[in-house]
Amino acid sequence: MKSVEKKKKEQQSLPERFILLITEYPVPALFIVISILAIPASGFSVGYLTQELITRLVRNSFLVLSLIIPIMAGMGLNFGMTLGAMAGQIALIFITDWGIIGLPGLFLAMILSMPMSVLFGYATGKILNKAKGREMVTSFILAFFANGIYQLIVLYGMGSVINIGSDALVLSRGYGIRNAVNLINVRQVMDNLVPIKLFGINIPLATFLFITLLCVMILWFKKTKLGQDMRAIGQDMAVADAAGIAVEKTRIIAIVISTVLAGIGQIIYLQNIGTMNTYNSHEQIGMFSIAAILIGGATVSKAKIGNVFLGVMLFHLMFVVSPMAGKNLIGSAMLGEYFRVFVSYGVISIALVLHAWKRLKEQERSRAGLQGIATEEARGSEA
Amino acid sequence: MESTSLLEMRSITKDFFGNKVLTDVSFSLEKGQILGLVGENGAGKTTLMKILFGMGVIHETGGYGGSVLLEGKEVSFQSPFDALEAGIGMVHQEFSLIPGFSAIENILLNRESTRYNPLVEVFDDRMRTLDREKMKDRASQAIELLGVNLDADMLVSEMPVGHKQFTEIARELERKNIRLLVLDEPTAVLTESEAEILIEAVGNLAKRGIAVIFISHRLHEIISLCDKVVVLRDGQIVEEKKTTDTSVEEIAEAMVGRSLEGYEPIVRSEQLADEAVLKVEHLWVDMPGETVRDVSFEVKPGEIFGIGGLAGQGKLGIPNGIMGLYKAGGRVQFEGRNIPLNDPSGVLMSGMSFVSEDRRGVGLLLEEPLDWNIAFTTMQTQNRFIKPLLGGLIKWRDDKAIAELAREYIDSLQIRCTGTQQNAVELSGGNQQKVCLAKAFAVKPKLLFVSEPTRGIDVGAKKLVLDTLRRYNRENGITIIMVSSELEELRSLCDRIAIIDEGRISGIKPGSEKSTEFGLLMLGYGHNTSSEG
Amino acid sequence: MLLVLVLLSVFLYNIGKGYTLLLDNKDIELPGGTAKALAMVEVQVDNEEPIELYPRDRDMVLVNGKSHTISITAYNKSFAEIGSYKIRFKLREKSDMFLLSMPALAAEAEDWISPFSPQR
Amino acid sequence: MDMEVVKTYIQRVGWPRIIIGIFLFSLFIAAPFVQVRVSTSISDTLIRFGMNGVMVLAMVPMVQSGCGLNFGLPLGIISGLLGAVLTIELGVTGFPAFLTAMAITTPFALLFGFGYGKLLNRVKGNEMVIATYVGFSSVAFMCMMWLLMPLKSPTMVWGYGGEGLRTTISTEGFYLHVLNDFLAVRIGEKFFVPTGMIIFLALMCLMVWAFYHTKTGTAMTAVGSNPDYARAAGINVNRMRVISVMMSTWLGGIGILVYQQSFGFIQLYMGPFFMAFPAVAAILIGGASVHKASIYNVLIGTFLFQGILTMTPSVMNSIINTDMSEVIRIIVSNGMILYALTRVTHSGSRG
Repeated sequence: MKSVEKKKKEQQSLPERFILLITEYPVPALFIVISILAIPASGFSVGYLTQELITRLVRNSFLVLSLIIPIMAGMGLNFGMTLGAMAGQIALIFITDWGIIGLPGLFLAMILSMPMSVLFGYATGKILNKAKGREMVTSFILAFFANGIYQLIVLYGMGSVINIGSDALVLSRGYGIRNAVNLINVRQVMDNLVPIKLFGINIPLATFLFITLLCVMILWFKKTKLGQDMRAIGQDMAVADAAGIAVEKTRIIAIVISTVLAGIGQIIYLQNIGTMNTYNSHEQIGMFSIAAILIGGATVSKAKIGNVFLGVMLFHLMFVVSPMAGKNLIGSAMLGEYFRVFVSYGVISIALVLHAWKRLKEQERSRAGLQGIATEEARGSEA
Repeated sequence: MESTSLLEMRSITKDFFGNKVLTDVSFSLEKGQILGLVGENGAGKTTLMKILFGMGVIHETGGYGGSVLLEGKEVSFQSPFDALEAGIGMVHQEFSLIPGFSAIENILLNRESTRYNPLVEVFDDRMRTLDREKMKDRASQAIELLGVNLDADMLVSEMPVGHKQFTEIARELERKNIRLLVLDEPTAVLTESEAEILIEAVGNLAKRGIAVIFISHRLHEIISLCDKVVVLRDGQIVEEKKTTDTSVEEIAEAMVGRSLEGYEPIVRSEQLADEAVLKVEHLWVDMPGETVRDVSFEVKPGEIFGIGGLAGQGKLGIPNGIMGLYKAGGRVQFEGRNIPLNDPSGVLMSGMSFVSEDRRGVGLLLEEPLDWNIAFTTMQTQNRFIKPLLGGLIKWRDDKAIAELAREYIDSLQIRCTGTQQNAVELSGGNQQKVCLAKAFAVKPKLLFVSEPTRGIDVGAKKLVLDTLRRYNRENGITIIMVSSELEELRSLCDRIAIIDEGRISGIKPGSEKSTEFGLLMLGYGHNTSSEG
Repeated sequence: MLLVLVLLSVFLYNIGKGYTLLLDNKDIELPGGTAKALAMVEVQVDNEEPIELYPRDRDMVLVNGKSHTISITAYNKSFAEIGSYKIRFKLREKSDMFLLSMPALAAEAEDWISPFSPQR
Repeated sequence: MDMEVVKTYIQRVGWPRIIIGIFLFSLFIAAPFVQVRVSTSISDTLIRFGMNGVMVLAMVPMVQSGCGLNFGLPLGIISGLLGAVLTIELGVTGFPAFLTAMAITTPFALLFGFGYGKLLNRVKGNEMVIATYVGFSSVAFMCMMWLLMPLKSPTMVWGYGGEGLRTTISTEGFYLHVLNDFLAVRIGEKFFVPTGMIIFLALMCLMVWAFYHTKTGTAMTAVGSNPDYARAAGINVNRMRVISVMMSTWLGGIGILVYQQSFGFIQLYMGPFFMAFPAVAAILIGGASVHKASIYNVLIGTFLFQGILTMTPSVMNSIINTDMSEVIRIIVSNGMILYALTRVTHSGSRG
C-alpha cells in the first residue's frame, strides 16, 4: 500500500494532494475545522490558548503514547490502560504518605507503580487472550471491574489492612483514602525542573524531554525483534503462530508495556495538576486518551506518534474552547460542556464503526483472494 | 542401499476413529529427487504429509503405525517445528504470509537477523534490533536459489499470486539445512506462465540436491517435472513408477479406477421423459475456493444427475449458487419458469431443496432440538406447522405438529437419538446427515440437491444415506442432483455424471461409463469431448 | 535488573524523604543547668533562607534527606554578635520531625537535637 | 459417580451464578441475626425486581438474534425519556399518563431501533463495543437536546437562572406508583408487594415469550443460532436482526417508564449513561450467554442481582458497619460481564 500511495502523491498537484490528505484523515480534518470555527467564538487570546495547549501536551501526551503498542500488536484500543493509571495513583498515595519530596519522590512513585502495572497488565493480557476478537469490549469492561477492586483496596484496604500513617490522607473514620489527595510534595517538580519562558509562555522543558525520550524508545522498539513480532501478530495471528512466534505471550507483553507506560503517564499527569481525585482521576483517562489518539488520525489498527501529539492538541483545543464558544454562541456554557463529552464519545464510535466496516470489507477481499484454492483439502476433509 | 536414501516411509498406517485413511504406505526418496504424489481428494495425501510433519492432529488421534526414516535414522516429529529443524520444509496450498510485510520480512519471518544492544541484558533476546541489510542479503540469496525474479522489498499485499507462492517457497529455502521440500498443489492457483516458471524453479532446486515431494492434480506437470510418481487411492499406494515409464492415462487410471463390487449397477424400469425439468445456462458462481465460471446442463424429471470433479474445481459452487447461497449469474429454468438467483427463499418456494456439504456450518442448528432442525425450513417457506391465531394475524408455531413430523423421519431414516428434543450437536456425523436429509425431504421438494452426502460418515451410515436417496427418487419421483468427490458413489447412483474442471463442465457421461474416462475428465483431459452424453 | 531498581528506590527514598526541623529558642533544662533563650539568633539550615529567632520563638524548615548542616549566629540584647557555630549533623532516629534547641546548641550541649512527635 | 453429576450441574449453571446464589441466600439467612427485617428486605427486593425487570428483558431479543448483549440500552431509555417528558408537557396525569408515555415512546423507540439495527448490521462481529459507544454518544447528544428543548411545563424547566430541563423530574402527580399501587398488597407497614408492577412485568415477559412462539420469533432464534442455516432456509437475516434490535430498544423505553413510576423521578442528562451494565449483568447472572438468553434467565437474573443490591447494604452494614454495597455492585456486575465475554462461544467473535 504505502509505496503505491507515495507514488500517487508524487504525481499529484498541491490541491489534489490536499484533498487526498483530507480523505485519508477525515477525523483530524473535521476537528481542525471545528477549532477554526470555535476559537474566535470563544474569544480566548492566542497566548492563553498556546499556554493551555502546552500544559495539556505535557499532561496527556505520555498517557496517550501508552496506547500505541497494543494497537501495533493488533489488540485495538487498550481501554485497560485505566489499570495502569490506578497503579500510578496507588504509588502516589504511598510516596505522599511516606513524605518523599521532589523529584526523588516522583521517580520513586514511578518505580513503585511498575510492579503493580506489570501485575495488572499481565492479568489483562491473560484475560484478553481468552477474548480474542473482542479485546476492546472486554478491556473496556475490565476497566470497570478493576475500578471496583481499586476502590476496595483504596477505600477499605488502605488505613486498615495496608498501613497508611498520615492523617492528611486517611478519612476521619480511620481507614480509606480521602477524595482529594494533595500532591504538594511532587507538584510540578518535573515541569519546573528546567523552567524556561518564551514570549510569556512557560515551557516545562524537562517533561518534554522525558516525553521525547519515550517517543525515541517507541520508535526504537518498532525496530526490535519483539516489535517486528508484534506487527506480524497484529496483521495475522494465525500466520505468526504458524511461524513459531509465541502469539499469546507477545500479546501479554504488549499489554504489560502499555499498562506500565500508562502508570508512569498518570503520575506525570497528576504531578502537573498537583491534586489527585482518588476515585475519579483514573476513570476518564482511558476515554480521553483514546478519543485524543483517534482525533489525531489513528485507527483501531494503525497509530503513529504523530497521531498522538496532533490528537492531544486538537482534542484539548476543542476541550478548552467549546464551553466558552457555547456560551458566546448559544449563551449556554453547559451546552459546550456536553458538546465536548458528545464529541469524545462520538469520535470513538465513529472510529470503531469505520474499523469494523473495513474489517468486513477486508474479509470479503481475502475470500476473493482464496479463490481457486481447494478449501476442502485445506480443511483436511479426510479427518 | 535403501537405508541411505534421504527419506523413507515404511508401511505407514493411520486411522481416524476406526476408519482407515492410510494402509501400509511405503516409499523412499533420494537426495535431489522429485517425487510426484497424486491421488483423489481423500486418498490420503494430506494425512501422509501431516504424519511426516508430526502435526498435532495426528498425535491427538492416536499416532500412526509404521516408521519414517530420515537418512536411515527413524524420526517421529512431535510438531511441525521439529520437522523444520530436521530440514524438511512445506509449502501449503493456502498462503501463510503477512500481507503488510515485504517479501524479505516474510521470508525471514521469526528468523530475522538481529544486532546486539545493551537492553538485551536488561530484558531478553527479543530486544535485539533487526539487521535490515543482513536480512536483505539472506532473502535475496534464497530468491536466487529459487532462480526467479522477485522484488524483495515489495509488500505481499501488492504481489501477484505467483510471487506470493515464490515468497512462500523462498521462505522454506532460506533455512540453511533445508533438505526436503514438500509442495502441496503449488500450481493450483497459478496462471500457466507462472506455473511454468515455478516448475523450472523446482527443477533447479533438485539439481542443487534438494529433494522435493510435489503434490499436484496436473499430471502433465508430474510427468515433465518428477523423477518418479506415487499414486495413492483409498489410503494405499496403487502405483509407484518412474515417470519415464508411465503416462497421464495410466496414472489417471490408477487414481480413480476401482472395481464396482458392493455397488449394484443402476437399473431403470421405465425410460426417463425427454424434456428437461431443470435447464442451467451459463451459470457462474462466486463461491470462495469453488468458483463456477461457465456451466450449462439439463436434468430430466426423475433423473439422478451426478456432478463430480476434484476439490476446488467448482462442483460445490453449482448447488450453492443455484440455491442462492453465493453470488451467482446466468440463467436457471425449473419446470419452464425462470428461477430468481441470489434469493434462497424464492428457490425453495419453487420446489427445490438442498442438503449442504457444510453440515455443521449451514446444514444444522447445532444448538437447537432435532424437530426444529427438520421442520424449520418447511415452516418458514411453506407456512406449514403453523396455527393461525386471531384470524391469521398471529402465526403460532405448532410444536406438536413439528414433533410429530420429526418422529416420522426419525423412524423412516433410523436417526439414532434420545428424542425429538435432543440438540443436533449431540448426534454423530451420520445421524446429523440424516437430519439434514430429513430437513430437505420435509419441504416435499420436486428437485433435491445433495452435496457431499457421505463425507465424513461411517460406512453403515453411507449405505443408508445412499439407499434413502435412491428410495426417494424411485418412490416419490424426486429428481436428485448429487454432488460428490467420490466417483464410485456417483457411478453407483447416477444416471448421468457431469465432471467439473476449473469451473467448467469438462464432460457429461452416463454413470455406466468406465471410471478411467471420468478420471481423465477430472484431470482436465477432456475439454474437447465436453458434449451431452 | 531488579536489584538495581530496588537499590535505586532505596536511594531515592533516602534522598527524597522529607523531614521537618523545628528551630526552637526557649529556655531549656540541660544536665549542666538551664540554658537561657538567646536574645536573638540567626539560623541557617543547609542553604535555606536564614531565619531570625527571638526568645520563645519557634520556626520550622523542611529538608530532604538525612545529613544537613546548621549554622547559627547568636546576638545579645544590644545585637552584638556573641558567637557563631556551624555543625554538620545526621538525623539518626526514625521520626518525621526533630526539635533543634538553639540555646542548647549555643551551649554546645550533647542533646541539642531530639526527635519530636506532635500530639494527635 | 454422583460427583460427576454435581460437576455437570456446575458446568451447566456456571460457577459465578452458584456463588452469587449462595451469597444472596446467606445474606437472607444472616439478615435476622443482625436486626435486618427480612420482610422489608423481601419487599424491597420485589420492588427493585419489578423496576428493573423490563430493562433486563430488553436484552433478550438482541441476544437471541445474535446481535450480542444490548450495551446500547441507553438508546431505548432515551426514547422512554422522550415519552416521559412529552407526556408531562401534555399535562396528562394518573394511569392515562403512563399509557400516553408508552404511546409516545413507541414511535421514537422503533425509529431509533431501526437506525441502530441498520448500523449493527454493517459492523457484524463488533456489535457489542460499538453498541456501547452508540449508547454513550446518544446520551451525550441528548444532554444537549435536553438543554435546547423548547418545553414549558414548570415541573420540568429550571425555575430562575437555569437553562433547559431539570436533571431530575418528579413523576409525582403524573404516573408515580401507578403500577406499584395497583392491587398492591400491604401487610403491616413493613411488607409491601407491588402487584401491579409485577403483573406488568409478567405481561411483558408473556409478550416476548409469545413472540418467540410465532413464525417470525422462530426465525429470529434460528438467525441467532446459525445465520447461515437461516439464510439457506430463505430467511432475510439482516431484516430479522433489525427487528430484534427494534424490539430491544422498545422494551428499553418501556423499561425506563416502569422504573420511573416506581422510583419517582425521571433522570435526564447523564442519568441513562451506565444503565445498560446492571441490566446486562443481571441477565448474565440469570445464566444467559453472549448468544443465548431466555425469559427464565431474565427473571432469575434480575431477582438474584437486585436481591444482592438490596441485601448487601443493609446486612453488610450491620455486620461490618460500613457500606460496601457500591463496590460490591461494581465488582459483581462487571465481573459477571467479564466472565461471560471470556467464555468461548461456538459462534466465534462477537465483540
